[in-house]
Amino acid sequence: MKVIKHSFDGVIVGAGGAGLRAAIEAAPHMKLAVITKLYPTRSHTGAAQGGMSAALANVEEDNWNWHAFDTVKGSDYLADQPAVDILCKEAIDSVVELEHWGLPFSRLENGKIAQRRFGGHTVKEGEAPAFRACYAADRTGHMILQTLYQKCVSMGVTFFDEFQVLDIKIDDGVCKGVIAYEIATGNIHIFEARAVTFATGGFGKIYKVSSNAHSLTGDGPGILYQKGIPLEDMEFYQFHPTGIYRLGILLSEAARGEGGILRNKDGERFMERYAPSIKDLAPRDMVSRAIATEISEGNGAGPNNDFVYLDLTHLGAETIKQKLPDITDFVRTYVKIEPINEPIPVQPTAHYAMGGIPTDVNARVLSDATGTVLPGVYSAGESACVSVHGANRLGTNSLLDIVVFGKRAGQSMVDYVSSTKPMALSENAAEDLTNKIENLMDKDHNLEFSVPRIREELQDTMEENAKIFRTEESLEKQTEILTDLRDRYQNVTISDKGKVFNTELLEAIELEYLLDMSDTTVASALHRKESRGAHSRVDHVERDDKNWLKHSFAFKNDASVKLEYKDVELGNYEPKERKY
Amino acid sequence: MKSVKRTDWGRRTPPIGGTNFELYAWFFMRISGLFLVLLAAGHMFIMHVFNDTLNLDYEFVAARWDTPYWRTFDWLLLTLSILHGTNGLRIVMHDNIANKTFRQLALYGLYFTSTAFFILGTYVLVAFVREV
Amino acid sequence: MDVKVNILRYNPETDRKGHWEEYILEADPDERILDLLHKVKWFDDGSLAFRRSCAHGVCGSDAMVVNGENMLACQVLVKEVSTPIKIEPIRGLPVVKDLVVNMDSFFDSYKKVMPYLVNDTEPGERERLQSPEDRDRFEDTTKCILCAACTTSCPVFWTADTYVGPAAIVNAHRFVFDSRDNASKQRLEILKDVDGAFRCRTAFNCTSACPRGIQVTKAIEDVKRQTLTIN
Amino acid sequence: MAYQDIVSTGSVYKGRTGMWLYLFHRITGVALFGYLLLHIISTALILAGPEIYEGAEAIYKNFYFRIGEVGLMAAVLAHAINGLRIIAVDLWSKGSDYQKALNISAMIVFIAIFVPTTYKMIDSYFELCLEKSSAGTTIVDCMIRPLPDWKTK
Ligand SMILES: Cc1cc2nc3c(=O)[nH]c(=O)nc-3n(C[C@H](O)[C@H](O)[C@H](O)COP(=O)(O)OP(=O)(O)OC[C@H]3O[C@@H](n4cnc5c(N)ncnc54)[C@H](O)[C@@H]3O)c2cc1C
Ligand code: HEM
Ligand code: SF4
Ligand code: F3S
Ligand code: FES
Repeated sequence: MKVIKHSFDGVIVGAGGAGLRAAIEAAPHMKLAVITKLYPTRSHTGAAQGGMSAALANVEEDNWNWHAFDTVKGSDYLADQPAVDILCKEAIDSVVELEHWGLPFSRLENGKIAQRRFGGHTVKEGEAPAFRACYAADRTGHMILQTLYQKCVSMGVTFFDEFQVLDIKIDDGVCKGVIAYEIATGNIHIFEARAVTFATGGFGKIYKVSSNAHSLTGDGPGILYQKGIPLEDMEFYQFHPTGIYRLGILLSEAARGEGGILRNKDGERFMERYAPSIKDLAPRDMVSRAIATEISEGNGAGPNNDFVYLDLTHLGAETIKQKLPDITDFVRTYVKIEPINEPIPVQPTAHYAMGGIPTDVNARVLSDATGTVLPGVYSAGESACVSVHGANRLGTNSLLDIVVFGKRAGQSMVDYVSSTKPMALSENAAEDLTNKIENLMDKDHNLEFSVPRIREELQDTMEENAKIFRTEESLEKQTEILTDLRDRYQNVTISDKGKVFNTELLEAIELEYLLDMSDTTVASALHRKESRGAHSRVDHVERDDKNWLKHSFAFKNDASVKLEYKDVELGNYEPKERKY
Repeated sequence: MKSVKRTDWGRRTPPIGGTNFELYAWFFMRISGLFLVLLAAGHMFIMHVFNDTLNLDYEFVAARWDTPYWRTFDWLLLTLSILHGTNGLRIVMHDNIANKTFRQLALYGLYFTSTAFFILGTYVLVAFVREV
Repeated sequence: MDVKVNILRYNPETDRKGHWEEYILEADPDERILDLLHKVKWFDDGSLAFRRSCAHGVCGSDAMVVNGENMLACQVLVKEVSTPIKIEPIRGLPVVKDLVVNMDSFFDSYKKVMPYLVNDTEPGERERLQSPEDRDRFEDTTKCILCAACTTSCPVFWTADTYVGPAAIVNAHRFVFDSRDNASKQRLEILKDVDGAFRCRTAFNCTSACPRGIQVTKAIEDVKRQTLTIN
Repeated sequence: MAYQDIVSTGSVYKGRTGMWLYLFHRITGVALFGYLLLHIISTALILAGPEIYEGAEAIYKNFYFRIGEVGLMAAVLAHAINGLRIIAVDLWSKGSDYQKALNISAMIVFIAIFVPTTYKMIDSYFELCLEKSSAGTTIVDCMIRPLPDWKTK
């Protein structure tokens, strides 16, 4: 295997919104490389639809404190409030900055950035839905990704496109660089770097029905987890209420923000029963649970009673065309339904990881539950857990998260690089990885242990046992299944023995990350004996602030998972019952 | 450490173009096309449709060229169609000959041929005198 | 139902030439072409190479020639195409393996047209203003996902790969008609080169190929006319 | 050629009308340029006097060349009409919106002129031929042999 060495000050892994934003901050001040397994513009940030919130007050009175209140309440009080304050305060400048870089936001008549309503966002701490989400039709994420990439092009940032990072080098608790696999050639590249930021996105592919891309396999968290870094709040995985039935393709909350209504098989607007004041615009965890409850009570539509309807028919063709063009196209393309005339079959879809690599507000990775900083390693975006989303993220806050904390990751890299000296990485740094790969290549192929088989079983069982509603029993069952899958993974084999574009090899390696993500999710969920935000235990339906107002930290402990806990940082808002 | 000012946004690369040749060539193709509708299609219909070419003989041509108007008409047709056709072929060669040397050779060949034929055609139109 | 799929395979490590391979797959009419490729890769031949990510037509990874036309494999359902389904890599770019082509020159062309906002005036504390009408002027071309379906469907590009191609022009259009931008003149200067916008011969393949429904030829024509007016 | 030979498939890209019109425009354009050169040479012979000029012209006076002439007419006509369509798309800001309508109109206009003109050209050939030939000459004779004695009016 050919090994090639590069020397940089800083490396950013991932070129989604978070990675690119960090790059813009860091590139002028150091020798920087952005390594990404996809071409940057293929990152899943481009799939985000609805908007990004900031209290710009372009439509009506607004204030970042209200935004912070909503975020904390939406998080079911699990978010760290100082971090939330930063998120909501810096939101305003972040949006304006993106606009200055060219982001084509939709506009109001007076020329200002247009804003729309979104789930869980209210004015005056819960009085009425707020117009807070800045948007560009229903392609906000696409525009953010394009704008940030364009900015990087204009700055001449160095990219390594279609290079997949598979290992990090940490010696004596200090980061020295990463090892990447060049997909087109099969060559191994050693990147010497003092500062490394992981912005590798989510891991929705642990579930069967998901809005996430095939590439979202939790690489960043997986790599660090295998090095002994804990993963925070993994039990909180968000299910978006409106995925296209069976496919999971997302229909943005913007559809409801613009006035769309959820109906059960009888045409009843059932959200009136679950959230009387803001109805269909309740936070996602509530709406997803409401749908799951409707379905389990036999109110679902269709022959199997397993979906509900998203009704846009009353919005009018013009609104749909102007404000929701893409999602209506998805419906036309994949379901062959005309949303102007017919309601759309939807079901909750695995969407967003609130948990991930633990970081402080400066995106510095923490190596334990007491807040010890791991020098030189940073994380931002969906791969990180700051935590600003707590137990449930509000719609539009993730696009905000990626720019606010992406920028902070970049700044932290700059600070760190300017205060340290280059460190050398030995020539044999890639040995672990080359051994791993050679091992996979040498084994004879056996269908029994093929990647797709194991992965399919993983996704099916996670869907069944660890989705919206969880019980001790289902989680224990899943733990056993995972142990079995892990055993089978030890023997995993591949049929492609080539060097060029061997994506089967990479899928095999990614499968291990998926197993890691599932292990930590299930273990954390099993231990948390309460229901909070996206984590609903049928056997512990109440929120328990006395015992569980804490973040979980899942560590790798040989084959099992070890859990530690850290108190939530409170601030202006005392935990209260969450009603909408 | 270098710091970026807000006004540094937007890196500029020098244009790769420089001349307006392609622009004018493109525009010329359209304008000459418009004229050629009158000239070439006109010529074509007069000679081949309204008058049958079977009747075409020395006398016919000579009579036509007795008037300076038809000589001018034909010369304009000659000039425009050679220019239009040559530029058209230049584009075709740019598109279809990948090898740079071959392409250059072909282009020189084309320009030479076109010039020669233009001179020949012009000479005929100017020098012709009726023999009878 | 059973579907017959023919895929043009080429592995640089073992093959001297590309060859067609036939697969008979059990498929649902509502499945995507991408799902068929996954079936082949996951349950038949793991070495089949193709790019994909989002699986719903927003990332631009999987442009390929299906039954003779460019499309995104994740955006077309089995029932919408005739069988046997013929799948080839997009044309005009060097093939790396199977359905994967080398996109470097495609992105280089994109980078050549200054695809970023240039405005040196002090923007102030808040957003620059832009009327909805001004915003609409370039709405269509902001949708581009750089999938290369347009450029690789262009007959001019097939024979002359130095042509910047429709995708780059679309991305220049995005800024040339943005009222906030100050560098449209420079972009047009770039595009009036031999390999620029005037190379387009209005074949309209790009417009039919664009999975985002962008009126690509219209954008190119806008750029050509704009170049005419500034000179 | 950019498209790699190793994977050339022999299969044809299923372009829509626009692509075929582009190809057609190119072929007719190149053909017309070729014809133009020939035409300049044959016309230049006029300087050599009536004998030689008419001797050369005589080569063209048969049915096969008449078919060729129809082809030439078709090429000029098609190139001209399609050229006008291209000009409309390029220089009229709404042109590309009406692409399909323009394609169809161009084809209709082409057929509307092509059919009667072809008829006239063929018909007039036989008329002249029969007029100049001895009695008993059939259309088939006109088709297979050159026009007799075309100089005698
Ligand atoms: C369909 C959908 C709609 C959404 N809508 C909204 C919305 O309206 N508002 C909102 O706020 N949020 C929304 N979200 C959430 C939000 O879009 C994401 O959380 C966010 O974009 C994540 O950005 P990121 O930069 O962290 O990761 P991504 O954009 O996913 O980027 C990950 C990057 O990491 C790279 N990478 C991964 N692994 C490796 C590796 N091993 N080596 C090298 N590179 C690697 C990838 O190539 C990619 O460039 C939506 C999410 C989805 C799925
Ligand atoms: C009768 C009226 C004519 C019109 C309206 C016309 C119009 C045009 C136009 C608009 C183009 C540009 C095509 C493009 O850019 O896609 C063109 C190309 C061309 N024309 Fe003409 N033309 C006419 C006559 C002729 C004649 C008489 C000749 C032969 C000498 C000719 C030869 C060509 C050639 C070789 C091209 C290049 C083809 C290509 O680039 O694919 N044209 N014509
Ligand atoms: S213009 Fe359309 S076809 Fe071309 S790259 Fe952009 S999205 Fe793809
Ligand atoms: S296919 Fe090519 S020729 Fe022009 S209209 Fe599109 S770029
Ligand atoms: S996989 Fe993203 S566009 Fe098809």
